[in-house]
Amino acid sequence: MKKILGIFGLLVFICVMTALMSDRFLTEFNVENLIRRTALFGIISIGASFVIITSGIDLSIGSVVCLIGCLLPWMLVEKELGVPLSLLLVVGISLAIGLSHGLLITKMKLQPFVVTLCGLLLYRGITRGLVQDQTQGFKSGFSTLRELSQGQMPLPGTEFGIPNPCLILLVVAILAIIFLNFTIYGRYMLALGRNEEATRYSGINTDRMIILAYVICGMLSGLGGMLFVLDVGSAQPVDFGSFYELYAIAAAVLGGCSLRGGEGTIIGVVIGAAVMQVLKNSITLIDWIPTNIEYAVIGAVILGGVVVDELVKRFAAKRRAMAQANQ
Amino acid sequence: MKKILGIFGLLVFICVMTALMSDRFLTEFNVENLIRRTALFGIISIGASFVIITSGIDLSIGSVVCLIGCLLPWMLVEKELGVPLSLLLVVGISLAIGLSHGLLITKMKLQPFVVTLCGLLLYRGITRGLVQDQTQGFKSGFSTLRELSQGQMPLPGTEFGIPNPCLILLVVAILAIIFLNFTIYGRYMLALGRNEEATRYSGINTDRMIILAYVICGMLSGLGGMLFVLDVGSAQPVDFGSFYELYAIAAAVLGGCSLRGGEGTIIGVVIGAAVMQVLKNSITLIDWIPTNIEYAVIGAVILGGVVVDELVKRFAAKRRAMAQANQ
Amino acid sequence: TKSQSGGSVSSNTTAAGGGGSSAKPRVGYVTNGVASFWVIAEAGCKQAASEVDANVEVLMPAEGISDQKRMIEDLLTKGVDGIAVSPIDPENQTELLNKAAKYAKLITHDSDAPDANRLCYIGMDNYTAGRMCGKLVAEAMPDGGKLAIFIGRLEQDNARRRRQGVIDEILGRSEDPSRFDPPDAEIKEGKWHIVGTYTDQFDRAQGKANAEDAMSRHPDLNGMVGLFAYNPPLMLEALKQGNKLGKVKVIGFDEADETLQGIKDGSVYGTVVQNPFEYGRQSVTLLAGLARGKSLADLGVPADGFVNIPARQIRKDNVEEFWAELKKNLGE
Amino acid sequence: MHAEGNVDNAPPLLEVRGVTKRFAGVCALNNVNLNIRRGEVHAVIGENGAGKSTLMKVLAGVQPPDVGEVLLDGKAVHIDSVHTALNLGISLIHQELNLADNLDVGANIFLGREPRKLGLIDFGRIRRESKKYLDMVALDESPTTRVSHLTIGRQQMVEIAKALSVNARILIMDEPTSSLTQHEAEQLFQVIRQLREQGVSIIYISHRLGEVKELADRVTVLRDGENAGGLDREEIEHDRMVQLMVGRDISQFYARRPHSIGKPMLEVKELRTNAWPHHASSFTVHAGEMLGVAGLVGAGRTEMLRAIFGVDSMLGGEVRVENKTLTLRSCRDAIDAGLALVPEDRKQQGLILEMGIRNNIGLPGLSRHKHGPAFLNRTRERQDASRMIAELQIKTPSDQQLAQYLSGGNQQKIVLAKWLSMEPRVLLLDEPTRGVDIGAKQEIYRLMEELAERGVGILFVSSEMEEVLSMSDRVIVMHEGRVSGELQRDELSEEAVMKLATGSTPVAAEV
Ligand SMILES: Nc1ncnc2c1ncn2[C@@H]1O[C@H](COP(=O)(O)OP(=O)(O)OP(=O)(O)O)[C@@H](O)[C@H]1O
Ligand SMILES: Nc1ncnc2c1ncn2[C@@H]1O[C@H](COP(=O)(O)OP(=O)(O)OP(=O)(O)O)[C@@H](O)[C@H]1O
Ligand SMILES: [Mg+2]
Ligand SMILES: [Mg+2]
Repeated sequence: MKKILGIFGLLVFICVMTALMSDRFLTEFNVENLIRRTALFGIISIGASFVIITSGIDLSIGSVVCLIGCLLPWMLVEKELGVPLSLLLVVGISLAIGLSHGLLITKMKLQPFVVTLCGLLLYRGITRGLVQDQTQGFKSGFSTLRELSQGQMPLPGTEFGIPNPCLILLVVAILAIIFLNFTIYGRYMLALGRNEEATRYSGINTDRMIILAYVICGMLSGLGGMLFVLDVGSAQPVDFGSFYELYAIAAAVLGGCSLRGGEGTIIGVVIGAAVMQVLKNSITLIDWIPTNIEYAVIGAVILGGVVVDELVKRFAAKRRAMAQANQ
Repeated sequence: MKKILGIFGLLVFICVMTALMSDRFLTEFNVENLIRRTALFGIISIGASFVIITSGIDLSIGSVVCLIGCLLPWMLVEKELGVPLSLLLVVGISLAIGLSHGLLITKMKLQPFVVTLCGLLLYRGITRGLVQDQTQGFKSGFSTLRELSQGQMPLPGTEFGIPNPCLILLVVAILAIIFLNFTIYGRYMLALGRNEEATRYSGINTDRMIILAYVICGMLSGLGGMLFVLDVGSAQPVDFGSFYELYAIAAAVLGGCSLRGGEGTIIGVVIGAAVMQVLKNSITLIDWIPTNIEYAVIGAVILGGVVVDELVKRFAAKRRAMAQANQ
Repeated sequence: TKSQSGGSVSSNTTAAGGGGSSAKPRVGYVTNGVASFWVIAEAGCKQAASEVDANVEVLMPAEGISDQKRMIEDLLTKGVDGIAVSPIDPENQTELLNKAAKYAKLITHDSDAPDANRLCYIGMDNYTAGRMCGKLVAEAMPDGGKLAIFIGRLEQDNARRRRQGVIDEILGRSEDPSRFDPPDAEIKEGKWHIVGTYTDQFDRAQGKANAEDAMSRHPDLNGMVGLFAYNPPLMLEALKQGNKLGKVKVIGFDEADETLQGIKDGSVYGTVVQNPFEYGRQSVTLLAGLARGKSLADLGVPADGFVNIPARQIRKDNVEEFWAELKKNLGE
Repeated sequence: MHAEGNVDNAPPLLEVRGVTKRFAGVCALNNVNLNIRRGEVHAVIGENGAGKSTLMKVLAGVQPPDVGEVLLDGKAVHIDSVHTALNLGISLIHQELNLADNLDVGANIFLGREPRKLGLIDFGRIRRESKKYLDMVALDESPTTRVSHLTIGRQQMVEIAKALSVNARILIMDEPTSSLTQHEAEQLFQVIRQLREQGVSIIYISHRLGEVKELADRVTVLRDGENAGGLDREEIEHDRMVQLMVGRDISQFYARRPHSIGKPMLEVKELRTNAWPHHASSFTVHAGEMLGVAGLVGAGRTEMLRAIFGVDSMLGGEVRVENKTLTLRSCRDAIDAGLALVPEDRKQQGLILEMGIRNNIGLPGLSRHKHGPAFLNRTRERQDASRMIAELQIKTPSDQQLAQYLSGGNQQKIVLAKWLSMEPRVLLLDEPTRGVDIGAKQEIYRLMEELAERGVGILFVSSEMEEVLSMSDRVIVMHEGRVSGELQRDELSEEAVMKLATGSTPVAAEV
């Protein structure tokens, strides 16, 4: 709870500051856009956080987004496979990717960083080869399917509607929260992230749990890739989803995941994703911030966030020690 | 030694295969180019390997290459600061970057991944803001300085010349080898990469060693950035050096560095960098490999390399056990 | 599905912007990436903004198509009166562009989206410009020969058309922008031998490596064509290194300083330049006028909605003059 | 020796037949047999590296044997995973702590066996049930406390509670008392006796032969991975156990030779540490003196040593070595002043396990013997290592052997060697014989004594009462971060120490 408080405070702070400096920030249109973007990035960030909780890392998220993002329109438009088969293939590919990462890491004992770095290169390369570097788009078709990303559920009694990706995020997040906190598997992941040996000695098949984490991450990356391309309408193999893994990991870290494993809350991660999207939005909306320093601002905020977090922790520890001593 | 053998074998294999499939591979011109590119990437890879040996990571290498690569021509051409002052500033900036990474990681106890991820965003953002997204180039000037990257030292008695970056790499590599294997500091780094706490208990200022590793990495990234821009002639802040950190880390891993720390040889890392450059070259030279699957090929080769390495290790362990049992 | 939010945006626009022709119009100018080319356009935008008393905001997406979408949405959020976009993937961005057109005056520049509800297109035809470049090639190499093409990416529509124009022109084919020769395939026709098209994904070190590798692979190369602004300088670097400067004909595109210097020195035969400064200037002028309630016809836009800003061929004879003008525009 | 037709004549509950297990480099178990009866406490003893832990890991499904079989109730069972072992009713408390310290106590106790309701974890039941097991080991912690907030000793008790919660038929304890104090250990013994009443079989591993004598019904001795014999209840005597373990006699207590005590070497004045910021300690160690530090787990002894050695910064106070006040910014300052610390956790703090013996021993001395500005003096390093290996009789095939492949006792000797090569003036030892077998223990005592004779001041922390009583010239007892009392050699007794350790309250049910 306390961990979330910090990042939530940061989000509120950024929102308030932006709202003060731009009267356009709180328009329905903008809020809706922000929610949609946060939802898209939130989904892949949740995937990343599962892997991070097991003290792994997944650098291939962006490339999976690229692969699925290009393949979906390719299958639908070029190959005319039809929606059900295409979706099935998307699920199958994401699953296969996650599974192979998990197997290489557990059974071959390769380091997650190395395996997923290869994945990063591999999937983008394969996509480029497969679609011959051509942009893949829906060509104004498949609008029902695209409603998944673009539509919204009207809130009865108001003019406002909840963007569909947000609903999807909500479902994903709730499932993830239940999984992580209320099922044995989530508990196993938390335990093995901190101390794999101890968890194994407790009779838990840790390999299976690690594989599961990578499968979840692969599936959510795939889902993300699908929603991204449905939202944008087309994807270029060479840069679609580029660097998204870093955004996802950064969101997870901002949201309280430790890269040392065993720690993290789903709500924090989603808020972390929101912080980054709101930041980008603020930079565009506030006139006096030049947009080309966008990266610098995001970097500075993440750094500031973790530094303050660390300082607060130290301060709290010191105060606790003092309090104990005075007992 | 054995570790190097594997990667060296891979390099030889790729070279032989390419030479068989393309009669242009072994031309002087091509070999010279390959040596120069390997040298440039080798320098930043050595930097990465120092950090990896202390069980850290530096994701900001590419952004430092961008920063220095853009600032050098900017200072020389736009600001007309003159060569000595500009070089001094380059050194100072690289040093400051490495130093601040090291300080944040040791004194603030932040995770290297997080700190350098922020660096990745920050330095590119700052560069973009500083040069206002303008391409920075030497405008056909500063040819003496550019000789550093483009010139070569003729080998007496032959037509062949050694490209200057190769000489620089040679110096850097020899210094690195001496540092790592023959000085107490190198030993400290290897020790703390394995077990920081025990090293600290042995009276070694591990913080200082970690900071030193990041400073070395920062300096070599800066040197790399300088040589890259001197070679290429101009740099665009938005994409110069993008993803180079991944190439550098991949080269280090291929060359036998373990991301768990405490392991690695400089020669291996340089060979690792060479493997990747030769691969890219081969893909261009061999007609029937489509160039757009380049990433896929590199990813597959790295993955194959680590998988084979692991299998060989297992096989060797098994054989050793068998041999002992038979005694 | 967007009708609800639509209502709110337009109402907000009028509320905040005042809408009337008296206030300073606010204009957004969205590029398709970050490049020096666009920095020149930005200068044009700024100049126009002061000429016609408007506020302009230039946004350059660094992360491709989804970034561009975000920027357009954010501009709409800000309630700008007009937007000029260089769509990255026009064919698939119709919806987004139509949405933008609903809430603001929308024009396209640099690359067109004819299917979307844009009011007009400012720019040139990349295919035609490609053909102009092809003409330069033919002039430079009257006997034909071995030719390599260098380009950043091929998935962009303008890049594809530009390259196709070059190929079609030198091979003397009819005008057909929809033709597409696969990038890896060699083309041998008559006296011409096009060995391939090398892409570098905007990685300059790779761009230079491509030029070097092409020379390794084809030591008897006679000509090199660089179709993105940064390609010709990289080709020159590679040639210098291989001691082939002047022996291989170089034809460029766009106006990198090194390219212009090369033309002066004779190492580059010529280049085709667009006029990004005018793209920016005209876009802003037009949008400001539209915001003040003028019609397209008032503003001198032809009926077909195509404001042609022709490309020019720069050779040794007119390079000095062009360069001076460029410097003046950039305020150097 | 085990007479085959013994008193109770019950068939063995568990039987191990001809188990062999090889690792790269060593044969940890060679054709080992073991049989355990229902409701007995069966001790397995042996020197460091004899293969005790390996045998237990085989039984618990952590490591499959290369050869051999395990029979339960006379039926051959195939224990291929921890899960199988747990299902068969075999539960193992590992030698090393094995807890996920990011989770709470309850979660750790039920890790892998969470009660579920509707597919979700039943938190209420975990809380209730774990309370029961915590009470059993008399640990007054809430099940919802994060494990990382507990001291090592308390974590060990959680580990024991976790093993109890399995309700196993066979409970294996691999050196459960090594990080417990006397008081906690007594508590554990009571639990063990209760379990035995209930018919649970317990396999008990310990280097503390006193405990074995007190608890065990039978003893099996391993030596170099092979059976070295067994003892029945009435045969269990210190000397016989030692005889079987090491093949020669070693007297029960190390006999100190009297020696003279010199000038003050280390003076600690009003030292305050983070653990107990408002409590200060003062004492002096003289040349040639062995000053023992006793106290309950968590009394702040480790913290004090760390502060003296400059690992942690102290909150206040003064440390003087040979009359010079030290400014302690890091361990280096302490080392330069002639201090050396053998830390509590040798694997984490004492050794770099993946490095060779030679490099481990050489590490602190590198900067002292360097060539030129910073070049390694490899000759010196090699000489130091071989001298130390010979002097301390470290058993190793070569000085390049990785530290991780050595037995616990030999590892501890390397840590000692590392510091002895620095020729310290004052030696700080934190639990120097934890997990070390009796032979190695004797050698460590011998080394300590030799050093004292050479005029080194020795300050040693130990939770093992016997050790404190037999080795110290003088004892200070710590309670809640301050020295609660000092005992001269002639005042030393278990009662006196315990009285001070528990804060001068009358010793209640202890001992
Ligand atoms: N995973 C392993 N890999 C290689 N060697 C091992 C491994 N585990 C144990 N060994 C070796 O097997 C032998 C037996 O070790 P084991 O831990 O069983 O001894 P032990 O009797 O428990 O000793 P201690 O009293 O020190 O705990 C030792 O030489 C040890 O170094
Ligand atoms: N790193 C730390 N930060 C804060 N408190 C700590 C830390 N390490 C230990 N403590 C606390 O300091 C107190 C003293 O612990 P310490 O380990 O020094 O005791 P000890 O007497 O040496 O016990 P042991 O016999 O287990 O070594 C305990 O209450 C413990 O919880
Ligand atoms: Mg053991
Ligand atoms: Mg202690």
